Amino acid sequence: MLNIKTIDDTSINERVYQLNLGPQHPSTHGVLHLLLKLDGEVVISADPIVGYSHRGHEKMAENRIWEQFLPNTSRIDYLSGLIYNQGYCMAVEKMCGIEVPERAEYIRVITSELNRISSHLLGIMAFVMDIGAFTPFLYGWDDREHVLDILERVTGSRLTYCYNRFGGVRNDIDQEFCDGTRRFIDRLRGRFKDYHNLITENIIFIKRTRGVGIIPEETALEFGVTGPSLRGSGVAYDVRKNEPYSVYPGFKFEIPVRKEGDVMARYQVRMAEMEQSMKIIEQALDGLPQGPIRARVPRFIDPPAGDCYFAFESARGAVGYYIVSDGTRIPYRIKVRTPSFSNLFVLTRILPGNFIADTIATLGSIDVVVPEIDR
Amino acid sequence: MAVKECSPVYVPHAERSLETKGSPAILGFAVLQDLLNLARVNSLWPMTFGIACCSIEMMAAGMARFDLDRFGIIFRSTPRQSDVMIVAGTISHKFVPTIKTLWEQMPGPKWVIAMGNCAISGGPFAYEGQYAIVNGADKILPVDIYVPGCPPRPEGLIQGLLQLQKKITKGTIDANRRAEKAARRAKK
Amino acid sequence: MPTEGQKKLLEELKNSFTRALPEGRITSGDYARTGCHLEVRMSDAGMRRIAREMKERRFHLETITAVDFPDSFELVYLYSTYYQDFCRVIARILISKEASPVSVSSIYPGACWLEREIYDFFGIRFTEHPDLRRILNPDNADYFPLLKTFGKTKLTEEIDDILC
Amino acid sequence: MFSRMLESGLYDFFFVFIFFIISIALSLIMVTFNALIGPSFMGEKRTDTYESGMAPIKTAWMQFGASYYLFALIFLAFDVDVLYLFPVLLIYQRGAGFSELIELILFLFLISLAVVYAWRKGVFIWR
Repeated sequence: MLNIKTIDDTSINERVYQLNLGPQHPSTHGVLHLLLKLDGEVVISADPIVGYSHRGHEKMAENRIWEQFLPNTSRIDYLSGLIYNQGYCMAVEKMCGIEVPERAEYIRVITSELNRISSHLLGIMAFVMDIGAFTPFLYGWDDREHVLDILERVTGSRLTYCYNRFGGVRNDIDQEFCDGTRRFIDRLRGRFKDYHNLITENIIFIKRTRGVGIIPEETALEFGVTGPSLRGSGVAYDVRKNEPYSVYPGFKFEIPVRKEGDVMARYQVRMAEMEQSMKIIEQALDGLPQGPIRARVPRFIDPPAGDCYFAFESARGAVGYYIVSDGTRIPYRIKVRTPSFSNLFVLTRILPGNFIADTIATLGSIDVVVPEIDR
Repeated sequence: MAVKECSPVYVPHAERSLETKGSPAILGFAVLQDLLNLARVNSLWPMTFGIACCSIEMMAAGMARFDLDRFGIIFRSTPRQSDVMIVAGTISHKFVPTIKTLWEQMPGPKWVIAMGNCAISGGPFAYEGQYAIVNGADKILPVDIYVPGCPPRPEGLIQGLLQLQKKITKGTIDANRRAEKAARRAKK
Repeated sequence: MPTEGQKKLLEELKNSFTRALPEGRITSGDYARTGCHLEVRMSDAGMRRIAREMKERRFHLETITAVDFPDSFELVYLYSTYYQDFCRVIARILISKEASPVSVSSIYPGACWLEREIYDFFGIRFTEHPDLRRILNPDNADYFPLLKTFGKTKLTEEIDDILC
Repeated sequence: MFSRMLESGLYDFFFVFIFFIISIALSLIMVTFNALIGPSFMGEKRTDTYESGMAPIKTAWMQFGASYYLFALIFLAFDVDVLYLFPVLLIYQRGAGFSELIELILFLFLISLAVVYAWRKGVFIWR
């Protein structure tokens, strides 16, 4: 019994079909709704509809004291939770002028870089699974479980960390953590050969990603795209290098940049970035100083009135905390500038004219985490 | 602008939770249903429906180390082929109609697992003036199993799924096993 | 410790702004505490001129945000550069509660979503905006959540149970 | 009735008839058994087309590109190709010599000429 609704003739001769690449879709990595206008296979226009996992982080910040907003930070972008923790703590320390001991800075950098590797592992492998290769997803997760074990020993949680405190970190890292990290890094370097054989030299992957979803440098500038999506288009902008914070100036690492700006370029930038993160971790482990891991900080801090903007680099791009404080224990306004918000909006400019299959590939290469857009 | 008192608990329409207008099987005598439950239990196909942080732990449970495949649990992406809806993450107001559509589009015997504190009671985002989320999946769905944690560890999710299996077979598997053990002990 | 490239760029910016915005107050913010090299405080009209100026100098619009003060809104525009001598400019505009500022999405298309979010949270309507509708809250929502008068914030009642 | 059918050469078709009956019976049993023993949940959105959780905006009964039709044709060419391989199995029973293989390859080559022709005409390039 086919229930043919009344077919009004206007819909017959119009060739444009509207498809909901909707909230519940295997390739949207969360609840992202892409409203596509299609002419057969070709996308005419794409309108991302967001807000399906909007939880009101910024409203919560306005009725909590400064310390209580810490768990929220790692739930904004749960794949780089430690990086967001570090960013929030450094923003408030900058306002209050709290001095963080050297060892705490090193521990923060080590844990953030480990978190960046685990985030890239998931981002790349989920993107490759969207294109159709399921085995790398299993390999990637296997490596990621190792990182989660190492971080769990110190921070206590696997995904939504709350490890940093104002003035330092919560627990100290011991020799076992350092050896575990070194063993993991040697193992991951060996695994990179498998990934390159499995993905980079795979003819199907190359055909699906070469020359697809190109973000020209000019469009990236207009839309405020940051992170690996921008570095794939030829602009060497990495907050750790351009606007150094914490102890990053002390390490030698390069920013991987590619010129083509297509989906393959973004993938290669992320893979090269993992190697840079490993280099940073090794240098940080070698130069790990002894000393306290937390400065003497009063139990409730109240930063002086005024505002401050602190930018740092998460796995997806440049994140920024714009904090307005009125001198009391409760923040007046915390605005989180998240990279995926601008990275996703670029899709409306680069998707029209591609096929649907390329839309899935481009969306995966932008590596979007939806609660980071919806906050 | 008057202070709008936003109700802490979001109650959609009249009925509190979506009553599933389900009719029991026509030929539904007990032994046949138990037999069928055994078959259903060993191939629970959940729908990939990750909303937020818990979706990553759900994926971790599906991957190599915690491997859901050994329980016959394969993630299906369409509601048409899935039996279990694992609500993994925070339910926002904007998402409620979609969840109800997906729930109604799932066929046959179906169950709900509320994974994570957000799906149980709003979790870390439930407070007095919260305007954006529904405090718990049981406000809109008939939830069978609650898996606490923020996010729960993959082992927690696996225990939730095993608990669901026990609930489906109404403990007949365990009951039989206990009965046999008691019989053997009595014989000794 | 600004590099000489930054100092040169800052000088250039400062005098180009003073030429372009006679009525705006341009002060150089101390980067160590507020994270911005140059602070521009001006009236509503100068906003697009600043945006056009920034576009020529290849700055990118990092974010637009609004802060709800008891008597007025403050729109904050943050521009920064991608290139070697890093520099961040913060432009602040004080507007009244009922004002509707002009949208900069004609110069920076990326601002379209940022302004939609500000409308969604504060109810500030931007004129000349391609499609101003809610972005994060449900479309039929009739509240603007981030206003200080909405829901439970410090201004509505003294939150002492949190401070224990 | 059975003996008369034997002489009149319908014997072979007897098996086809049985095969036909079994297939119909099987599908009928499966459908009815399923309807009998399974519980049914009829929500009001149950019969809507599934479009990742949202209500479909327009009906899919509309004009669509001719390229879809051409792709279907090419699939048909290969499908017939595979269909003819079934009787080939019978030949292999007699003598799996080298000549049968040559015949098979020749046959496949002739069939695939259709696909090569379509390829040259540019059917696979989406317009």
